[in-house]
Amino acid sequence: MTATRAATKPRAPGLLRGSWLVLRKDLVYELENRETLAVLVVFSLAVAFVFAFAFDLSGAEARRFLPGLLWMTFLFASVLGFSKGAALERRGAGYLGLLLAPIPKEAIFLGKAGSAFAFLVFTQLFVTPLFLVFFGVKVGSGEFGLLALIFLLGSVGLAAVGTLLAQICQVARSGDVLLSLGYFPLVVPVLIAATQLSSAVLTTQSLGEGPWLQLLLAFDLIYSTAGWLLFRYLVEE
Amino acid sequence: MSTPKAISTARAEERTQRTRSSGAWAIALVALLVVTSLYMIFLYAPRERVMGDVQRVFYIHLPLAWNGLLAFAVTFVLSILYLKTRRAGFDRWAAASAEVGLLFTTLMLLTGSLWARAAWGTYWTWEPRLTTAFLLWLMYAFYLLLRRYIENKDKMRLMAAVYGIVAFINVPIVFMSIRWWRTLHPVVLKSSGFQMEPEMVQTLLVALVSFTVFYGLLLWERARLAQVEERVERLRERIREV
Amino acid sequence: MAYLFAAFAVVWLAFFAYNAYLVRRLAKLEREADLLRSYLEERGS
Amino acid sequence: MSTNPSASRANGAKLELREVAKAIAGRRILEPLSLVLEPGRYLLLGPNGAGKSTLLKLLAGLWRPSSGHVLYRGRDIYELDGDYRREVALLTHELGMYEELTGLQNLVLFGALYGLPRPRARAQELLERVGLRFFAHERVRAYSQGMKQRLALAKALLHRPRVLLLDEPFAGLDLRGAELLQQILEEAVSPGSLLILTTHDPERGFRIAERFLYLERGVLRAYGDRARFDAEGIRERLRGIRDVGVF
Repeated sequence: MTATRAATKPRAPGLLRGSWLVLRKDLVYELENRETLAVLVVFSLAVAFVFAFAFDLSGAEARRFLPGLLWMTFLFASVLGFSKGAALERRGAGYLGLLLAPIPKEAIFLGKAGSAFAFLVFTQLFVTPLFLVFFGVKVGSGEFGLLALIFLLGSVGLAAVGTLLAQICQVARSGDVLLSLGYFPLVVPVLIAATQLSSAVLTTQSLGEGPWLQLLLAFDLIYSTAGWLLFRYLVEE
Repeated sequence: MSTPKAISTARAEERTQRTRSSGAWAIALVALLVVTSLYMIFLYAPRERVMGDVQRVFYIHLPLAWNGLLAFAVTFVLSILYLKTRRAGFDRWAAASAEVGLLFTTLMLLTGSLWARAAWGTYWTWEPRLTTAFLLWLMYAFYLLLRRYIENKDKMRLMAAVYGIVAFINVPIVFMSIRWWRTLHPVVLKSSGFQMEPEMVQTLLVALVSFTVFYGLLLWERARLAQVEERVERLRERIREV
Repeated sequence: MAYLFAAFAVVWLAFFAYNAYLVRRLAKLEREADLLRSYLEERGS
Repeated sequence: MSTNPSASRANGAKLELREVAKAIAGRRILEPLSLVLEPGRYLLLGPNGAGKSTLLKLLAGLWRPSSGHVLYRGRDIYELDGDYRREVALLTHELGMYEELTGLQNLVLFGALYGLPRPRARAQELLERVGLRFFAHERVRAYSQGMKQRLALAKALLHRPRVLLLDEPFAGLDLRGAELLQQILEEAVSPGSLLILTTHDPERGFRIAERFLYLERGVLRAYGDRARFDAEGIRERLRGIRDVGVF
């Protein structure tokens, strides 16, 4: 009885499954086309090159400046990632399909933010070793763990804000330009907290003092909630 | 045949007259407030011992800052109301408030910068409040820019409302983070270390009230302008359809 | 003292200019609205 | 409890509009409209800009009405939310899929999004049905317009919708494609479901639909069966307009 009914009317995917499907779609898409990753890799290389020339750094100095340079790179790379992610939905009107599907609107937000997060983490995995090598900075395994924690927490906040803002800007004329204009002022707290924490790790091998970790956590929480609550207004017609 | 036109002309005249008479009241009120606050700022309030006359900038600087924040808070509340009700009026007032708030913030940055030059010898310092104000300015400039770059009016209102909410949420976070950032560094400059005498407090209060009234008036004017803009737009639309 | 004067001048000038801008635009738009309305009424009658 | 087949007519896909109106950016596209759509097949007719596509998007729950409510089996579709959306399909001129993925990948993705137990098998079955079997592993970007149309049709039928909304399904299809579409619709539309399609070709439309709705400037001017259509002289009204139209 129940089996036949389940066969005729399948249950619609819930929030988690819906988000996962949206996220997986972006990952499959990327594996097929490697559009965003290619852009991110080339961009990071170019930036590393420019920085190496602009700031002739070595030794302790390099340690001091590295966090700032890293986070600047992540920030610019993430903007590229967000506008790519939004463009993907625009072409062929993929969003239309997602909006018609019986998944909660919040699942679209979570899925898109999730894929933005994944791209950020990839960028960090690629860029950080590159910069460490280019600027001759050595990092121990303890430091590495702490840095990974900071990077992950920072990426959550950036992904939440970026996904929300990319959605706002994609209906506007020259949305990509607008996106970067609106994005930077909003993520200043992440930039400050993450660079502070990263410098603390590189100079003292600890997270240091100050409320930075809490700030980062609060930012992540506030913007994930805001995105969660506000996203449905952004996809509505 | 000519009756509807006559009625509408009469109505228009009545409207302009009403605007004009309320405008006269407003001008009288503003004049009164300006004179009173100028008198109090320059003659009533005593000269500050350490900083001298330059401290008097404070009496306009603080009200400007306060009203800038108030204006953005109003935008925040109206944006929420717009999302809840979808009444175009809320959006119109939200946008008007953001524009006036941006003007106040701009002036606050300018006066603050002049004060900084006189008191500390530099036009700009990355002091927490200044930096926060600067970011505030960037965010609301973006808010107004966004509104111009979205063609579809319904979409534009939704997007602007969401951004109006997100931007205001960011204000306390930005402020706290910058304060922590700066206080963890050696403190070079310390602001507002002077004693407030009763006359100073009274002057500040009067100035605060005056600027809040100015804010209200400018907001009202701006919102009215937006309303007339929309009306003209609708009329054009009707003519296009004929 | 010069800075004090500059600060006050900037603020009042800006207020005045913004206000003048609003009033001028409002008058222009009101005129245009009346014009469009009378045009519509003529067409309608 | 109420899923036994004999009650399918009474329990069919009934849509009800209550004073539904839509304005976009202050322009009224659809005037307040009240209407009951019993299960069956409807032809939605009207000149360009009459509000046909808007009406379909409102019925699909894609656009929110400016005022009024759309009810599905007596409940507001926004209350039902996902429960309604998995019963409905909308086919428009927009693809609603990802051009850089293959046809199969797209269908599997959307099958999963609609909660199908075995999306892959169902996707292959439909690709076969719409004649895209040999293009399953090709990216949609490389498809011709007609093939995209057929893929969109396959996507619309994936989850066996009970409310099927088709906006100009014949546009861009060649004769063979049109015949195939007609055939597929014959099979796909089970008793108790609701089909609404817009078209500029009432002849072809009436081979599928039994009733019609005629919209003009956002107002429902006429509705009824085939005989009513002839009596109202709508064909003549449409013909005059069709010549200036895009199609």
